[in-house]
Amino acid sequence: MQRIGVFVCHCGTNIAATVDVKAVAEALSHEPGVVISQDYQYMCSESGQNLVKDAIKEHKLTGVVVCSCSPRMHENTFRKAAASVGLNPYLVEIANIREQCSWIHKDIATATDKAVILGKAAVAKVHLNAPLTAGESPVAKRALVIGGGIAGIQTALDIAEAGFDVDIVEKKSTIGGKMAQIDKTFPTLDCAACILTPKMVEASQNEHITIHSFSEVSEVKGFVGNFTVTIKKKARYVDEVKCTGCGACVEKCPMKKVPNEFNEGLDNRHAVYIPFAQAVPKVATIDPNYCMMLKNGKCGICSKVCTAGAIDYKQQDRFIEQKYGAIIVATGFNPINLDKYDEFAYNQCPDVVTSLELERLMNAAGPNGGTLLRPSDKTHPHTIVFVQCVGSRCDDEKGKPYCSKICCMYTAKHAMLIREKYPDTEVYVFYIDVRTPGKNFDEFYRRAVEQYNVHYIKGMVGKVTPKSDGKIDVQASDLLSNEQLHINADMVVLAAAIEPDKTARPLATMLTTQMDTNDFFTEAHPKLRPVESATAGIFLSGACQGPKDIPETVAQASAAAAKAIGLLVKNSITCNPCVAHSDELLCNGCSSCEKVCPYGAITYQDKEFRMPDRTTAIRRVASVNPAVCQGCGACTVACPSGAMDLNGFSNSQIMAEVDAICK
Amino acid sequence: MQETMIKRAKELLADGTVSRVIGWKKGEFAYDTTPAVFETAEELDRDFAFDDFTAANVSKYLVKESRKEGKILAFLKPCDTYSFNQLIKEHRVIRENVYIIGIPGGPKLDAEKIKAKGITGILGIKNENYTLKIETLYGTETMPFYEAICGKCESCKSKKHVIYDELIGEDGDILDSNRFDTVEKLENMTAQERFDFWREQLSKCIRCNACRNVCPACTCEKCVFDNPKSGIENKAASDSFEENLFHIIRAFHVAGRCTDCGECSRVCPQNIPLHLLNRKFIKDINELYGEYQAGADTVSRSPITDYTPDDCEPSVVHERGVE
Amino acid sequence: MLKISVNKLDELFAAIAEKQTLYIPVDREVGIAEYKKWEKGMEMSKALNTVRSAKDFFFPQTENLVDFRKEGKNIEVIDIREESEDFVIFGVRACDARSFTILDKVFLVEPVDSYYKNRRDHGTVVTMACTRPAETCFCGVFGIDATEPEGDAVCYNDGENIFFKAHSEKGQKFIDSISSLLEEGDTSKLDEVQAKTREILKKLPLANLSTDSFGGDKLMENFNSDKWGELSQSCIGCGTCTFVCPTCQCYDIRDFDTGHGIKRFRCWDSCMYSEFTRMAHGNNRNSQLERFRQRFMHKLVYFPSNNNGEFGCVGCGRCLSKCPISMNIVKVMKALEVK
Amino acid sequence: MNKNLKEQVLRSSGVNVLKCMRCGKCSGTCPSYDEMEYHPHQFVYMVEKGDIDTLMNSNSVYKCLTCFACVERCPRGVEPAKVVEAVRLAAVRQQGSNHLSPVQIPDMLDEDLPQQAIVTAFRKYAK
Amino acid sequence: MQVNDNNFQPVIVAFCCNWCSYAGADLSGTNRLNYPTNVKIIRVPCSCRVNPMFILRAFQKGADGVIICGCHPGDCHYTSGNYYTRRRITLLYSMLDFLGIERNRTRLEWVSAAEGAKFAATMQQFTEDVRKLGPNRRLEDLRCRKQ
Repeated sequence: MQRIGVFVCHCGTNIAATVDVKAVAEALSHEPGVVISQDYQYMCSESGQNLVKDAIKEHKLTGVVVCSCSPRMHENTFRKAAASVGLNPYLVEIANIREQCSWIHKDIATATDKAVILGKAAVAKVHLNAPLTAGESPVAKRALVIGGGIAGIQTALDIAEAGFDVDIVEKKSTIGGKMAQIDKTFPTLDCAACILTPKMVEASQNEHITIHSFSEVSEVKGFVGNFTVTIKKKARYVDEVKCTGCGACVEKCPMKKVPNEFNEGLDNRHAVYIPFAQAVPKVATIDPNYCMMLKNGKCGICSKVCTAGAIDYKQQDRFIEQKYGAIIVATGFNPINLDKYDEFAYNQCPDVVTSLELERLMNAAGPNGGTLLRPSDKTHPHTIVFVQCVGSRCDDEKGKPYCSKICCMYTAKHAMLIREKYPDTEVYVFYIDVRTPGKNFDEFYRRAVEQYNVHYIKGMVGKVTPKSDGKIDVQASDLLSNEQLHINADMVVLAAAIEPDKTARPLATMLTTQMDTNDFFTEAHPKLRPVESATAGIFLSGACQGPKDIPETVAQASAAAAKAIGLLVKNSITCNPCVAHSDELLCNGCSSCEKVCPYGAITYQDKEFRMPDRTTAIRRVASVNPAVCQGCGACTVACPSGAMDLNGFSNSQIMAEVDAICK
Repeated sequence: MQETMIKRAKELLADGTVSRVIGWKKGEFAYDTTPAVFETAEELDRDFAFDDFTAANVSKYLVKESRKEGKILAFLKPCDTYSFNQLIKEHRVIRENVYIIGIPGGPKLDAEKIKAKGITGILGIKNENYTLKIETLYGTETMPFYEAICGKCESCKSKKHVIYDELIGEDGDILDSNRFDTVEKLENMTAQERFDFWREQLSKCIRCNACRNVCPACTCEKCVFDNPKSGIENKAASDSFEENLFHIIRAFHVAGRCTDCGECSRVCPQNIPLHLLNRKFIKDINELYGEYQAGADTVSRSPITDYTPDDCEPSVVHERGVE
Repeated sequence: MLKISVNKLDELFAAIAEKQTLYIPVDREVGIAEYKKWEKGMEMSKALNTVRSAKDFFFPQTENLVDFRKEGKNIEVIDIREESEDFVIFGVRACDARSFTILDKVFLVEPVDSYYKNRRDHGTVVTMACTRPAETCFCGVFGIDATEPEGDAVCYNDGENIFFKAHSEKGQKFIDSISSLLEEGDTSKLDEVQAKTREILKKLPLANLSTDSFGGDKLMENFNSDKWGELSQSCIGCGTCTFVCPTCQCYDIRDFDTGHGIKRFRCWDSCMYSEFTRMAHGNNRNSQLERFRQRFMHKLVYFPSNNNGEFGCVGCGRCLSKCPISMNIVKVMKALEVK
Repeated sequence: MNKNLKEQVLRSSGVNVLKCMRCGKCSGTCPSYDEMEYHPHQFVYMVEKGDIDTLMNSNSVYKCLTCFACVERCPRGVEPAKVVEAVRLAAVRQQGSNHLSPVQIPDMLDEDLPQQAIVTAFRKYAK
Repeated sequence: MQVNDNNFQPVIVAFCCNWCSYAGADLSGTNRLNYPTNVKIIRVPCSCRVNPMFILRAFQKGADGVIICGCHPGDCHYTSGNYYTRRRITLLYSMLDFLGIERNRTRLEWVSAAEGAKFAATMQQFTEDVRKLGPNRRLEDLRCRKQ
C-alpha cells in the first residue's frame, strides 16, 4: 500500500493569493494512498524542506507530491531533500500550481479547482513511480580527435595538457589542415605558418598525443565513455618510424608531374612527396597512383637512395583498434567545386582563381615563391577583381544557402596585401554585403578602403569573359551608381563558398550524430551546448559545425577540449535514469525503435527464451543502453507491442495523469 | 496448376531441399480450404488444394514455421510475397529457412459473396468460362465469376512477386489499381457522413480479433490489447469508444507496415471494410511523404520511422477535403 | 392450426410490439442478418440465420454487473440490477432454440445466474421452422429437427401462411396475445413443405456426421489424440468461432474506471485467446494446440460428460462459414472419428 | 503603392520577390542593361515596394530581351525576367491596346532582321 | 453538432514537451499571461513521447480537446523527436478526421521556451475552438460521461 505525502506550497502569496492552498491540501488528503497532506508558506525553504523530510521519516512515505512552482525550478531541490532521508528521489512528483495555475488565473474558485486536479494527477502518477537508480558506466581515459587541422591540433593539445592521452586521426599525410596553406591571417596580418607550425611541432612532441597521419576512422562502436574505434592506417609505402624526412627520395624521384594538392594544383610534386617543409610527421609518402614502381614494378630509385631503408613497396593498410572515452570531430571544411559556375569562367581561364589558390600564389612557399604572378603567363597582374559570395547565400542547387562567413575578411586581407606589396595594382571587390562582425574586423575592412584604396563596389559580378588578348572582361552592375561596369582585369579571384569535408557525412553515420541539410554537424543546443553533439561523448570542434575563422575555430576547439576533459576526468559517468527499457518478453525484434533512436542506444541480440507454450525459442530482442539513451521516448511510440517504455514517464504513469485530469 | 505445384513440392521434398510444405488443404465443401503444412508426398496427393478459393495468405504462418527445424516450402501469391518481405524487414521470419515458390495470384473467390446472392446448399462450384456453375441442394445456379471475387482481389495492386526462389508461371506487373477510390469517396463526404459511416460499420464489430490475428503485420508476441499492463487491454467493446479505439490503434500500429494484403476485410465475419482504415494511412503516406509500398523491398525505411525537416504540419488535415 | 398470411406480417409485428419489445432478424446489409428491435417498416430477413446467434438476448457480449463508487476512502457498492422488460424474439431457428437449453444448463443451475435468469424469464422465444437448410447445417447430428424447432412458440411457413403452435405457457400467452389476427388454417400445404424439407435434411452433406466417437466417456482417447497438432496448426487464435457460436458461454469479469466510479462488467471471453483463464500463476493452456483442443473437447466431451450426454454443439454451421481459415468442428469430428 | 497591381504581378509571374538579397547579379549579367531605364534588380525591388506604375510606364519593359540570363544566374532563384514579363503583361492588359500596331511595323523593319525576331517582337509588344 | 452553451467548460489536455513547450507554459505564467483554467498540462520529455493511445484515452475519459505542444521543428532537444511527432500526429489526426471526428478537437503546435505569449494565445484559441464544438460526443465513452 502506498503512503503518499502531499505538500502544498503558498509561495508567499504567489500561489496562496489565487489558490486556496488549504482547500487543495484538504481535497488531496482524500485521494487514495495519501496519508498526510500539508500546506506551508515556503516549501522550498529549509524549514519547508524539513517539513517534507520529517514527514517522510515519520509516515514512512513511499511517495511525495509537492504542489508548488514549476518542476523546472525546484524538482531537484525536493528530490535531494527526499534522498537525504532515504527516499528514492524519483518518488517525488511536482504539481505545477504556480506558473501553470496561480499566476495565470484570477478567479480563486476555478484556480483552486484546477490546482486540485493538477495535484490529483501528480498523486495518480506518483502511485506508479518506481524507485530509479542512476546507472554508472566507466570512462576510458583517452580521447580521439578526428581531423588534424588547427581545430584538431588545438583540441588535442588542450586535452593532452590536462594529462589525458589523445590520438589525432588525419587523413592527409601531414597535420596542419587548411591553415597550413594560408599565407597571412586577418585582421592582424601575421604569418599563418609562424603561428601554426609551432603548434604542430608541439603536438608531435607531446607525450600524450599520438598522431595517426594518412589514416581514417573506419568503425565506431560503443557509447559515451566507452567507444571502440577502428582506425585504418593507409599504406604510405614508407616506414614512418625509419623515415627521417631527409627528402633524398623526393629529390631523386623521376615522376615529377603530379599535381601538387598542397599548392591547390598550381604546380607539381613528385610521386613520393612530403607536402611541405614543416610537415608533421615529416615523413615521405608514396602516391600509388603515380609511382612507377607500384604501378608496374619498374623504378625503385627511392628505395635505393633511402639510407634509412624506410621505403616499403609491400606495405598494406593496417587497422588498429583503440578504446576512447570521448571523440572530438574536427573534420573541417573545403571550398566548393566551382565547375558549375560557367559565368565566372573558372574552368576556362587559368587567371580566374579561388581565394585559396591566391593564398598559395602569394605564399613565399608557394609555386611562385611569393611573387604574385598570373598563372597563365607568369606576368604581374595590374588589375585584380575579387568576386564575393561565389556559391554562398545561394538558393539553388549549385551553391550553399548559408553565408560562408570568412570570405569578407580574407578578401579584405588579400586586397590589402596586394595593394601593400604592389601599389601599382588596382583592386576591385564586388560585394553584396560586407560582413565584419568581429573584434577589429570592421576597422580592418575600413583600412582596406581608406588606407589602401581598394575599390569596393556593391553589386554581384554577372559575367566574367576571358578575352583573346589575355585580359578578362568582368561585367557587373554598380548598384549604387546604377551603371553597368566592364572591368578589364588581369586576374579574377573568386571567394568560393566553403562546405564541410566530404568525409563528414559517413563519419556522422558511424558516430550516430546528427547533421543539418548542409552536412554541418548539429550541436546539442545552438546556444547552450554549441560544442557538444546531441550524442553523448561526441564533441564538435571547428568548421565541421559551421563556417568559422581561425580565432573562432581555436576558441571552439578549446571549448570542445574542456568539455571532453570534463568527461575524461570522471572515473564513471552517472546516467540519467529516466531512460527507455525494453520488455524482452514483449519485444518482437522488429527494429522500429532502433530506427527512430537518435542516439543509437538500441541494439539487438538473439536470446533464448522459454515461450508460453513451454518451448524454447531464439528471439531477436532489443536492449537499450542506459548510458547512451537520453530518454526522449521516440521508441516507445514506434514500438507496436508496447515493449518499450520510459522510466519516469511510463505509459501507465502518463495514462494515470490523463485519467486524473479528465475525470 | 495444382498438379504442377504438387509435383514440384514432391520433388523438393524428395531431394531434401525442404522438409515441409505450406499451402492449402481441401475442405468439406467446394470453398473451404484451410492453410496447412504437409510433410509427405502422400499428404500432398491426398489433401493439397490450389483453386479459386485459396485466398488465405500463408506468409504469417512462416513467422513460426521458419523457426522450426528444416526448411519449408511456401507457395506465395504475389500479394503474399509483399507480406513475406515485410516480415523479413522486421526480422520476423528467417529467410534462409523458407524456399519460396511464386505462384500466380487471384482473383480468388469469396463463398460469402455467392451465399449473399441467396444461393444456399452449395454442393459444388465450377468455373466455366468465368461463369460460376453452382450445384446446390435446390438445383443448379449460375452467376458471373467476377461478382464472386474476394474484396481484396477487386483492387489488386500487383501481380508481381517481390521475392521468390522460383516461379511457377509468368511473373506479372505492378498494377494501376483503383484501390484508393473508396477512401477518396469517404474523404469527400462531410465529417458527419463519415462519422455515421464508420459508426455503422464499427458497431458491427464483435471483437473476435480475426482481423488482427490474420494480419501478417500484427505479429506481436503479445498484442497491447491482450496485455493487461498496456492500459488499453480489453476483450470486448463495452462502449462504442472501445470499438473505435481498437481499430484506430490497430491501424496506427500497422501504418507504414501494412502491405494492403486485404486479409483483415476478407476474414471479418461482419464484413467491416477494415482495409479502408489501413488504406487511408497508405494514401496519406503516399500523398504526404512520397509513394511507399510496404513489403516492396526488405531494406527501405518505413515512412513512420522516418522524417524530413520539410514534412507538412498536421494542419494539412484542416486544409483538405470536407469537414 | 392457427395461422396468419405472410402478407400480414407487418400487422402481426405491430401487434406484438404494442405489448412487448419485439426482435426480428433483419438484413443489416447484403449477407449480414442480425436481430433488431422491430420498428415500423422493418422487413424480416430471408436469410437462413443471423451472423451473431440469438444467445445475445440472454447472455449479451458485455453486461454491467455492479457499480462501485468511491467517496473519500470508502467504497460504496451499487446494485444496478433491474427487472428486465418483457420481450419476444421472433424467427429463432431450431439450432439457436436448442442453444438456450444448453445455456440454461450452465446459467440456471445453482448458483443461478440472476442476470441471465432475469432475461430468460422475460423473454419469449418464437422459433421458425427451417425450409431451406444450407450445406453447413448439421443440427440433425445432435438430434435437432429443423422442421420442428423447440421454443416457447413455433412458427411454420408454407410460403403463403405462417402457422403457430405453442410449446410452453409463455408461448401460449404469446399466441393468445395475437389471437385476434390469427385464424384457423389448413395445413396440407405445410405438411408438403415439411416433408420436402425433411427430404433435403437427409441429403445434407453433413447429415451423416457421426458423434459416436465423442461423449463424456471418450475422454482420454480424444484428449490424447495425435490429430490435435495437425488440426490446430492453422488456427490463428481469433475468437470468431466462439463469438458466433450460440452455445459458447465463457466470460471474463472486468472493472472499468469511469473516473467517477467503477463499473464491474462481464464480457464474452474465448478459449481461443491466449489470455483465457489467466490466473495468478499464469495460464493453464499455453499453446494454441491446448486452447484449440479445449474448445472442441468442451463441446464434444466435457459438456456431455456433465450433462447426461448432451453435446455442446447445435450444428448451426456458423463457425463453418465464418472461420477465417475454415477450420471447424466438423473437420475436427471427422479427423478424430474412430472408424 | 498599388496593391492590386502588385498582387497581379506577383501572381502572374509566380515570383517571390522577397527572396532577393539585392546582390545585383541580374543587372550585372544583363545584356540590355544600357537600354533599360530600370534594371532587373530595380524591377524586383520596385515590385516589392509596389511601385508598379512607374515600371509599366517605362520603356524598360520592352527592352528586356527575355534572354533569361538573370534567371539563370540569380543565386536566390528570384527569376527577375519573369517579373519584367509580368509587369509588361500588366501594362498591356491595362492599356487594353497594343504597344505596337501592325501598321507601324513596315517602317521599323530592317532587311537583315530575322523572321523570328519579328514574331518575337509581336509577342512582346502586342497582346 | 453545434452546442451554444456558454456554460460549457471543455476539458482540455495539453501534452507539453519538457524542454520547449513546458518552459513556454512556465513563461506565460511568469509573464502572468492568462489562459483558461480548462487547460491542464501533462509534462512529457519530448512531444514524440505522446502515444496516440494517450490522446484517445483522454477523449475516452472525458476530454473535449487534446493539444500537443513541442519544440519547433529543428529545435528538438533530442534533435529529431518532434519530426517523428509531426509525422505520427499528422497521420493520426488525419485518421480521426477520416472517422468523422471534429478536426478542431485536436491540435499540434510548436511552442518554444521563449513563446510564453504564443502558448497563452494558443491555449485561449484552442479552448475557444473546442468550446464552439461543444462536448465531445463522437469519441466519448458513455460510461465516463459525467452525470
